[in-house]
Amino acid sequence: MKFWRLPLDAGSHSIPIGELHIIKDRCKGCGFCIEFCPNQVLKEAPEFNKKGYHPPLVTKQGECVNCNLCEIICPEFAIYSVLKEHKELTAEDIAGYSEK
Amino acid sequence: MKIRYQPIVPFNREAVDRLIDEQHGLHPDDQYLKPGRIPHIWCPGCGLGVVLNTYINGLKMSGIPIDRSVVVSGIGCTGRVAGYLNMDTYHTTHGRAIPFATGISLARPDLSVTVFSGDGDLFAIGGNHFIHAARRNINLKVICVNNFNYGMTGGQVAPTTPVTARTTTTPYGNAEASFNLPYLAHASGAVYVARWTTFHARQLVNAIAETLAINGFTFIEVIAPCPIGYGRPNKIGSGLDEMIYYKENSVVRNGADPREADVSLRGKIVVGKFSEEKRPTFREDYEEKVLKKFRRTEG
Amino acid sequence: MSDSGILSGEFFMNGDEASAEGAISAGCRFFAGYPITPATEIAERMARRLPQVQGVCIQMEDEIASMAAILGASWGGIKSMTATSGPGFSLMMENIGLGMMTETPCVIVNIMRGGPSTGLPTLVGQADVMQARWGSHGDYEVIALSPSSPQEMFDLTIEAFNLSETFRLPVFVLSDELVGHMSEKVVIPPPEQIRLISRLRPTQTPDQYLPFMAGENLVPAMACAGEGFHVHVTGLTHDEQGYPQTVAQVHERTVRRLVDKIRFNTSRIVRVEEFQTADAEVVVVAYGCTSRTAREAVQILRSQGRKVGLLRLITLWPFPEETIRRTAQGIKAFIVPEINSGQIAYEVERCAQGRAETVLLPMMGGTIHTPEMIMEAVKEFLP
Amino acid sequence: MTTINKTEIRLAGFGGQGIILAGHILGKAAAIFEHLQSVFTQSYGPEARGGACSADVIISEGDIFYPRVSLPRILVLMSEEAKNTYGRQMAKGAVVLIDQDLVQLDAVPEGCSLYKIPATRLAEKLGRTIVANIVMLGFITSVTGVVGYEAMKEALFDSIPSGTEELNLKAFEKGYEYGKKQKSESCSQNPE
Repeated sequence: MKFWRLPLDAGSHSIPIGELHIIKDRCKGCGFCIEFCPNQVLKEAPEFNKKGYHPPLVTKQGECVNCNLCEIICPEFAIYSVLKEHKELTAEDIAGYSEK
Repeated sequence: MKIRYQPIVPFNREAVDRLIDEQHGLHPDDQYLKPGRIPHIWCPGCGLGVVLNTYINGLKMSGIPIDRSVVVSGIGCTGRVAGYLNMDTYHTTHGRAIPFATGISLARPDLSVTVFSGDGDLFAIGGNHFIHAARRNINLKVICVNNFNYGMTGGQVAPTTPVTARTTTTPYGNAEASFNLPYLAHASGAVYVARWTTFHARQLVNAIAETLAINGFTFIEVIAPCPIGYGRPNKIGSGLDEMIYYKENSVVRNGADPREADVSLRGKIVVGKFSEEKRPTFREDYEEKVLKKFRRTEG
Repeated sequence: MSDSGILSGEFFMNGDEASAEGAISAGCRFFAGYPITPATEIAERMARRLPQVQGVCIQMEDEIASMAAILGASWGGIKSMTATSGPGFSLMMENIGLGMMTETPCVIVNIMRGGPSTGLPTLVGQADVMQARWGSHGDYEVIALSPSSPQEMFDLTIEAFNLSETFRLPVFVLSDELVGHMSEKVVIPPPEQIRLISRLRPTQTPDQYLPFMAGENLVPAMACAGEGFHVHVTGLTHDEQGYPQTVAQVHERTVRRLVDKIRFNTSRIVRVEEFQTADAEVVVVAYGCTSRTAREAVQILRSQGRKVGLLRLITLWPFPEETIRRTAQGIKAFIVPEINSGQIAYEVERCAQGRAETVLLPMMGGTIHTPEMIMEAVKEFLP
Repeated sequence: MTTINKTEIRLAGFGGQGIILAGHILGKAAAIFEHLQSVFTQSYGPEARGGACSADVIISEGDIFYPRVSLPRILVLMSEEAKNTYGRQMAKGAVVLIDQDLVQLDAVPEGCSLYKIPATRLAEKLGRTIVANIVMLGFITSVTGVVGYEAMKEALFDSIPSGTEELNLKAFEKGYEYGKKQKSESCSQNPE
């Protein structure tokens, strides 16, 4: 589906932007957060943590929408997100989601 | 007889406090966890941490304060849940979490009592207690983490192990039929029956919050990966592979007849909220039909 | 009936009923049980009486559940009890161990019948004495009381609650079918004459409180569910915070305290009744229903001029070692009639340390000794 | 120093006749309303109804230790099976009381005495055979005098469900009068 213009009510919607916090040394490297992040914000860090696992790494800063799925699916309480700001909806965002 | 005791090493609180992870408090949910108890004992890829996490989030959503919450668990990997929560928690004997919790719930009807235990604990050794507590409609929130095997003892057959699945005590494949837990719970009289997998974390948080608001015997089955005891011998792979399997093979059917919710080794997993009904709890009926007869009116 | 629910007055009731009334008088407000002869009358009486005092009585699905439920209720802050007989007592053993390890005050009444297995459901036995002492696995010390009349069923059930609250453990009332089913006059005193003890409560703030840290009396203060202390209670070996620890040092400390809190307080707990032992040359050691027969025998023998006395054990566990040791000096023999193949007799022989001979009069159950059986045994030493 | 003035009583019949209740009332009358000591024990098989059962009561002025009845001085028999099971053992000079329609017994050992009452038939005439035990209690009271009339009546009222007082009292009085009459007849026959 493509939009030919920005929806008229775009001003009343916004995109939450989350800031991810990773407590690296708690991670046991299960990969749940990386796999199930709806925006694929995370990837495996190349380095080991203290326990010898690869914790997640934020690759696309600013693309976390603070859905906090990673937070509730993490078995180790090693990741959480906090709301940083609300971003106004732009034509690019609409286009971006439409492509998905 | 003369007794020569071994010397006693006294309890050293400072030494114990030193064991508290320096990272304790970094996560906003750490206030729900007992200081010094994380990291937990569960394997990488195990689903139990997810269930613990979703329970905390469900509790937050329900608005019930931790001072009014009690968790009782049995023995096994899931039994360890109680030890991590920063509230009144009771880690009882194998299979006996439900009757122990029944005592607490009847003694303190104002408290919210959740029973956390595994499929083996609740349905093999504790099966009788489960059906009777459901029949009586004791006000308990039962969360059964089903990983299809006995994890703590190294992956033996459980009453939930699907036919043909391999465990250390079914080396040629399981020849026994398994329990369909939602059907069993529903037939026994549970007033709320749902099943989710650990992949459905968000639905699970909602379901836990929903049951915490219900007065009665509620049942949530959480299908969870056990990469060591179940995933590996059955060639499903890692915990993550099991999670992906749930994602790809789960069918959400709210209101489905629990009779149709059987789980097989490689089949689809029906998930959803299967039933909810209202009926008086044991305590309510006891109050109304028995205690009221002897209650002195004020003044 | 007073506000406390205590039925003060004189009654003609059986031992089971008296035990239930003792529990109500002690402030017990939760009973969980499963029907079993000859203890059913306790459950029936509790089912009728507890609602009158706004307590809860529940018939569970088995004795395993009953035992678990009374532990739960005790942690809910309520005095709780169950009652059973041999087969049910066997099923309770696992959670009795949990009660010992988690230091949970509660009372278990065992109306002993003939065993092993289903044995003689309606007939008397005294063969669970060692099971009460050692029945659950692992190390712990127990308290077991042995009533010999309905009046004592009342009195000792209250005493059992007081001991369980004082020392924080499940306490046994180890009665038998004869005493349980026998009716006699039972005097229930007015409430102000009944001495009650309640568990020690924490005085610290939740931050400072350590749930299994005991003071000099070795008994920790107990914070119950919903009181804001966030206690973790586990059957695993745990440290003073209640956290599981797989460390030998912690195990040594924890189990030693479970044992020592009873061992070091034995003199406070033990109760025996001595009858004409001062100048006795032979002493009969008996408990429960058997002590009544022994008393009859001793009285007849005394009237014949034979120097015989009776040591009636009111406390079976901890065993009154000191009394036996002291009595053994200067007597010829202990005669131990019991309705089993020999349980307490071994303890008597152990404590006599060879100073006096020990003669066991075993009886496998189903009936009690006659006074003549005991008299014959005494006469071998005092012809 | 041995137990003094001890009276051993055995009531035997079949389960369902109210033998146990009768024994309980007798024990209660002595312990609570006569301020004596009494012990009540029972023996029964596993069946709730029908098997032979006995209720044993010991009444004494002093403490009672050994609780078993060995040779009853008062023996009450209310069924043929009970007679076969419990009817042979009695003390010298025992008093034997039977329900004459249910027990065939014409002779007792020398020195013992026998009293007969159609307790069940009398109860039936009152409308309920289940009060045969209470008829028998009245009979025991007047024949043996082991506890007084008033004490027995008080114990009776203390032990029965409310609403049944009238019937039970009638039954008790019936047995009591029947015994009184027989007692005076036997006294006139055997003046001792």
